[in-house]
Amino acid sequence: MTLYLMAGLLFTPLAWAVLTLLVGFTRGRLITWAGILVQVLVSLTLWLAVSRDGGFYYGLGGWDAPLGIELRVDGLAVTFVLLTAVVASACAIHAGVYIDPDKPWHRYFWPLFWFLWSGLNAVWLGGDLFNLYVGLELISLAAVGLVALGGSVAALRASIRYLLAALLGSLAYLLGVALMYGQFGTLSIAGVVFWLDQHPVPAGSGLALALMIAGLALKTALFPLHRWLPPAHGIARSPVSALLSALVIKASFYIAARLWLELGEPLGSLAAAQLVGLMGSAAVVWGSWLACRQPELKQVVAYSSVAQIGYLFLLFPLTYSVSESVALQARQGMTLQVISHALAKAAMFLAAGNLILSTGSSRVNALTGVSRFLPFSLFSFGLAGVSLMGLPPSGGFAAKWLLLQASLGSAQWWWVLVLLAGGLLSAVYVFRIYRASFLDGPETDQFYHPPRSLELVPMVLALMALGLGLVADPVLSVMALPLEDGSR
Amino acid sequence: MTLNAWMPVFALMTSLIAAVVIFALPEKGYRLRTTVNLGAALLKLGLVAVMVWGVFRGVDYGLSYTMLPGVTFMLKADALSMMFAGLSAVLWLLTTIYAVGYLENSPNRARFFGFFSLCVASTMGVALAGNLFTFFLFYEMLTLSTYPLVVHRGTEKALQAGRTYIIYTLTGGAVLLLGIAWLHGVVGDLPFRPGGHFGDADPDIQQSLILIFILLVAGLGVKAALFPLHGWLPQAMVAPAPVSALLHAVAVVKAGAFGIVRVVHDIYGVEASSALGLLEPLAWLAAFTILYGSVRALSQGDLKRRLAFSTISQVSYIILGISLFGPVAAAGGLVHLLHQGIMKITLFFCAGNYAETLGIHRIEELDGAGPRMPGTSVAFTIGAFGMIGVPPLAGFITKWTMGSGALAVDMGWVIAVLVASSLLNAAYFLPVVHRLWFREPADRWPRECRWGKLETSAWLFWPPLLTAVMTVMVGVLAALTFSPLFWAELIVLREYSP
Amino acid sequence: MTVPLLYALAGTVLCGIGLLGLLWLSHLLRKLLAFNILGSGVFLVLVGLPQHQGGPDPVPQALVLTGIVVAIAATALAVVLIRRYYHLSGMTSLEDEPPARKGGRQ
Amino acid sequence: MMMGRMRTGLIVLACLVVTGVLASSIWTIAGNPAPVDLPRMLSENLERSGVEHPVTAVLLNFRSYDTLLEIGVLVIAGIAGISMAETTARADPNLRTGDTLLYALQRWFVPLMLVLAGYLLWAGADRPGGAFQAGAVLAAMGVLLRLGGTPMTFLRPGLLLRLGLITGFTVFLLVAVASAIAGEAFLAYPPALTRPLIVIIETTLTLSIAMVLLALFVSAPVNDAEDPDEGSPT
Repeated sequence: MTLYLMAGLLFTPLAWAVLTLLVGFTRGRLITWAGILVQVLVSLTLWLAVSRDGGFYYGLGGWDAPLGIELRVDGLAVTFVLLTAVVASACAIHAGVYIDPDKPWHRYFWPLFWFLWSGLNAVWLGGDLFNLYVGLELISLAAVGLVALGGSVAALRASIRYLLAALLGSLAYLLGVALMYGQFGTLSIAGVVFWLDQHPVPAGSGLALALMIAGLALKTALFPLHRWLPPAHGIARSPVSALLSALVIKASFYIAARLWLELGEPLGSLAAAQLVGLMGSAAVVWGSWLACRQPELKQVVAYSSVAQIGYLFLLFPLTYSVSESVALQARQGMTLQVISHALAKAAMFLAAGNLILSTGSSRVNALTGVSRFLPFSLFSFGLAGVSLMGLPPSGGFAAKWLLLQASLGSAQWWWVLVLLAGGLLSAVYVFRIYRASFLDGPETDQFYHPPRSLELVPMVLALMALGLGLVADPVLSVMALPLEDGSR
Repeated sequence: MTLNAWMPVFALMTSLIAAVVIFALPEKGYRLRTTVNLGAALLKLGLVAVMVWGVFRGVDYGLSYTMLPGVTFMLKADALSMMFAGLSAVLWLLTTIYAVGYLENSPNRARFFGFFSLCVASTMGVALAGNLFTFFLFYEMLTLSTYPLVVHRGTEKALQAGRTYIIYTLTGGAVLLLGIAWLHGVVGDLPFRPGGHFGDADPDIQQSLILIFILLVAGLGVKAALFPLHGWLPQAMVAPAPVSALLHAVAVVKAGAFGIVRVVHDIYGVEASSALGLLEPLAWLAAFTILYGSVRALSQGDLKRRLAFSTISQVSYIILGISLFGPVAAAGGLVHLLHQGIMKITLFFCAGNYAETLGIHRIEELDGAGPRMPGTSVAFTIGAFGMIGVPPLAGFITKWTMGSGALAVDMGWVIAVLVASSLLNAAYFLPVVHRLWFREPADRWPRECRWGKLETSAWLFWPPLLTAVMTVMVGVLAALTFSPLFWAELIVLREYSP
Repeated sequence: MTVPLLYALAGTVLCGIGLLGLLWLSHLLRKLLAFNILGSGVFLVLVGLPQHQGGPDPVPQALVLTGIVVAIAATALAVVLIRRYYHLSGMTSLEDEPPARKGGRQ
Repeated sequence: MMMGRMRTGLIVLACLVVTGVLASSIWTIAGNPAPVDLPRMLSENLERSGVEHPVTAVLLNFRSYDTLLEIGVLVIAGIAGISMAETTARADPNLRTGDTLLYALQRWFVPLMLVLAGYLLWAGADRPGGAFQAGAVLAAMGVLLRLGGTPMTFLRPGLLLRLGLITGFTVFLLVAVASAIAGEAFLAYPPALTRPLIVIIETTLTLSIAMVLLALFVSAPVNDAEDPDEGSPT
């Protein structure tokens, strides 16, 4: 059973990449639908299996770590696998209608999309430092390919910048991996943790962690390394932007978080943790501020991603040398923030794509009067905005609540201010969009009405982001599941 | 799970589902929308009536589940929540009727009625919330769902008002969230309980409790329009009249005041709040707001703005009532929650009628409108007299009860505030009434519309008359079982002798 | 000091040079070359650092082979993008905004 | 000017610091022996892997998932590259060369490189070498041919090119899936077939790698067709 599930998760995306590469766009769409079905079923089954029996390690090719590559299938990983299945399916369904099938280069959307998905699954489950590097590169290159797909000058500029940043980040990470391997002689994260549990921390190993996290922070676009993100996320087709903002940046963050949670206590330092938190806070403030000043709709959404990423990095100070319960709250808050941001941001980008489609312009000002004619996509945008602002009952609120509790519980009140101010700042840019759409515009109905299927997808995602807060407890209980194999 | 446990959910859902259905209906589906809306309002009224009867008999309506680790989502119906829920159910029905007439032939009605229902659902949630966390959930939902109503007209001015509104309320919400989260961090998840939780508070956490109380009241005070957090309210007057009525009489300001009542009565407890020295400053603040609102109302030339400042003043009666340490005064404050709602909605309905029928917005244009629109003007006069506190109307009951309550706890200065406020009320309402009835009308009205044989559209005509009748009834019949005063005394009884 | 360690230290120097190039240069192809130098440095560290009594460690060698393929793929993709960018805009760096449309050769 | 100097200075300083810290860290790490002796474990398990050369064993057996994904990365680069390429056949006048020296070199080098590629592939089993090296040499041969003016129409974006791009990857993947269906853990080769399977994978990978690299060279992205950016007037 497990065998088939793992094969389904890791290999169907790759197989579907092959299949869709061989056919044109329209047939690729049909094949993709079938693939989505498989992926969703497999992800859901694995999630159910883990929530029933607990997590496990899985050695690929019959070789266990340290010789082979080991996958770590725990509650957190399967939750993200499921999240990916949901968000990626939504983006694919949207893209199937949104993207013009007549342009010859659009046939390459599907294989790149499937490669991206396979890379994401590899990263969520990865337990091997080097394998994670390969997974990251797979994701980065596929993402760059997707951004560049149109081939316009602006897209090329954005994708070249994105590619260079991603490559630098990967190399920094790889350098860290090299140092880790030199130090511990193994690439398995679990192996390193196991060794550190029983031995004193050897000198000089902090740099490895620092390099890895710095590289990953660059790939996650943490302030002040965020400059590559808004052009890339803003210029890509909307479904691609949704994938990038919702999932791709989360992959690198996920590895950073995992490394920090496993190795931060022995190898990190208080100053480093606070520094990362500070950068996250700066991202919240600066990203929101810039989002308020963008004339283009999708740039607003892209800068909002920069801001929202900032919250995630509060995980670092909130889990370093604090009590067990505070660390748990911080972890749960981070997880909810990842999920709710993924859902909300995907919904927002897809809805923004619909809005652009119907107004024929990418500018915020062009939204004047839209609320009269396109309430549905605007509604989705608005509901997603509720989650970004961290207002109840959304998942964003639940995340904010948990992070607030963690900050208060560990007496780090300065993060409280960041969390509250961040919520208000995000309200400024979200309400800026609402305001533009409520403005009474010209009386003419010059708006194109997108097909219903395009409008439905962001709505479903936004509702999920909104409802996440209400079911946060059951979701979190799966994530907290320990690995059944305690021997490692 | 019994039916009783689900009753609060049903009461919530009636308007929530109505909202969803209305959003889904096409803009042109006029008849169906009205039917759905009125049907849902009637259904809700029925459910609430059943629950009022149940709560009186001591039935436990409640539902809770764990939403986040250590945090429960809790809906519960007690006497206080039924007071607020009853008020919103009754006034939702009337306001819906009124709004159907008011918005006839105007664009974006689907959007309007959808958010309107959503707003009522949030109010219901605020009323039925069983702990601060759940309260906050609906409190913020209320903020969001009223924004589209405030900016409904889409003019630059409306958007400006919407912006002010959202800046005030969201900032208030953030402060409130900080207070709630901090309280949760200090003592954990607390359900609302008559008598509160801090009767024997640990001296170590007293300092925190005081700070948290300040945060909570500051957060709630924004919606309750406590001085100096009231700035959004007069600006929000650009909204259509039914919205103003709803904002001022039922939903927003009352949610703030209701929250303060909850914090003082059911979280801290009157005794503990008083012991921590928190009530007296609150009373002073409320008293100041009462006078300040009245004084500012005097100088407003726009009818709706005058009513807005009057609201600022009147809502603080509720807070003043509960912050006087004594059962009689508390009953006076609580009963004003209802009384002020009924009276103020009457006045706003009338203001809307003048604006829609005769195009009148400013007070000096009202000259001689009484004979032209006798029904509306009678209703307005009753509402105004009620506000002033003329016996035996609703306002008189409030002021009398509060006054005797203040004397009972030896706080004579409150009487002075009440008298001064009444004089000021008279000073800004009587000239309006005088203009209505005793001035010669100008040659022509600013913009007159004819609506068939009544003085105005029937949809607009009956709601203010009904609420005016209610203003009289709750005053005259205050001694009966199930009158608002009776109900307020029931709440206070449960609070002071848990 | 062993020979592999010397490789690793040489690798750090290459890393420094590559990083300098990547940050300082603005011509895109030069940036790309700098990236490759940086990559070579990292690979040298990866191969040279692990110290074992029993001779060279084959695992990092295999890793480096994989890493090289990945780096080549990335480089190739970057070259394609840069070439097309130059073709459409006539520019070789990202620093200034592109002119309205199409300069380039031809 | 001043700002530029300062910026340069800062960058140089930062790079120096990074190098220094890195070097000192490496110096420290090299002092402690690694706690896990992976090479020993490797040589103990080498027999079961089916190849004699440890590097190839790691690449194609112990860490074959890495290799699979790595080929995936290469395919992605190929896809992204040809997505930029023109689709209509066009004679490329720039590449018609009359250089006699180039022709002469071609005559000598092409067969030589073919042999070299074959050798590298075969050598992978017991000494340094393998699919990637062979593929790279093969691609270099293609580049030489291309420079000499050989049109190589099969490299125009079309089904043939796409098939070629992914053949190696597909074979690898099929073996993995087949081993999963056969009931082993996937990417686990059945012991009897390990050697032939690895040879097949290696061979097809060589061809595909050469194809990807060559396609990236040939598909000069010089067409002018492009998508309008979202929301810009079409």
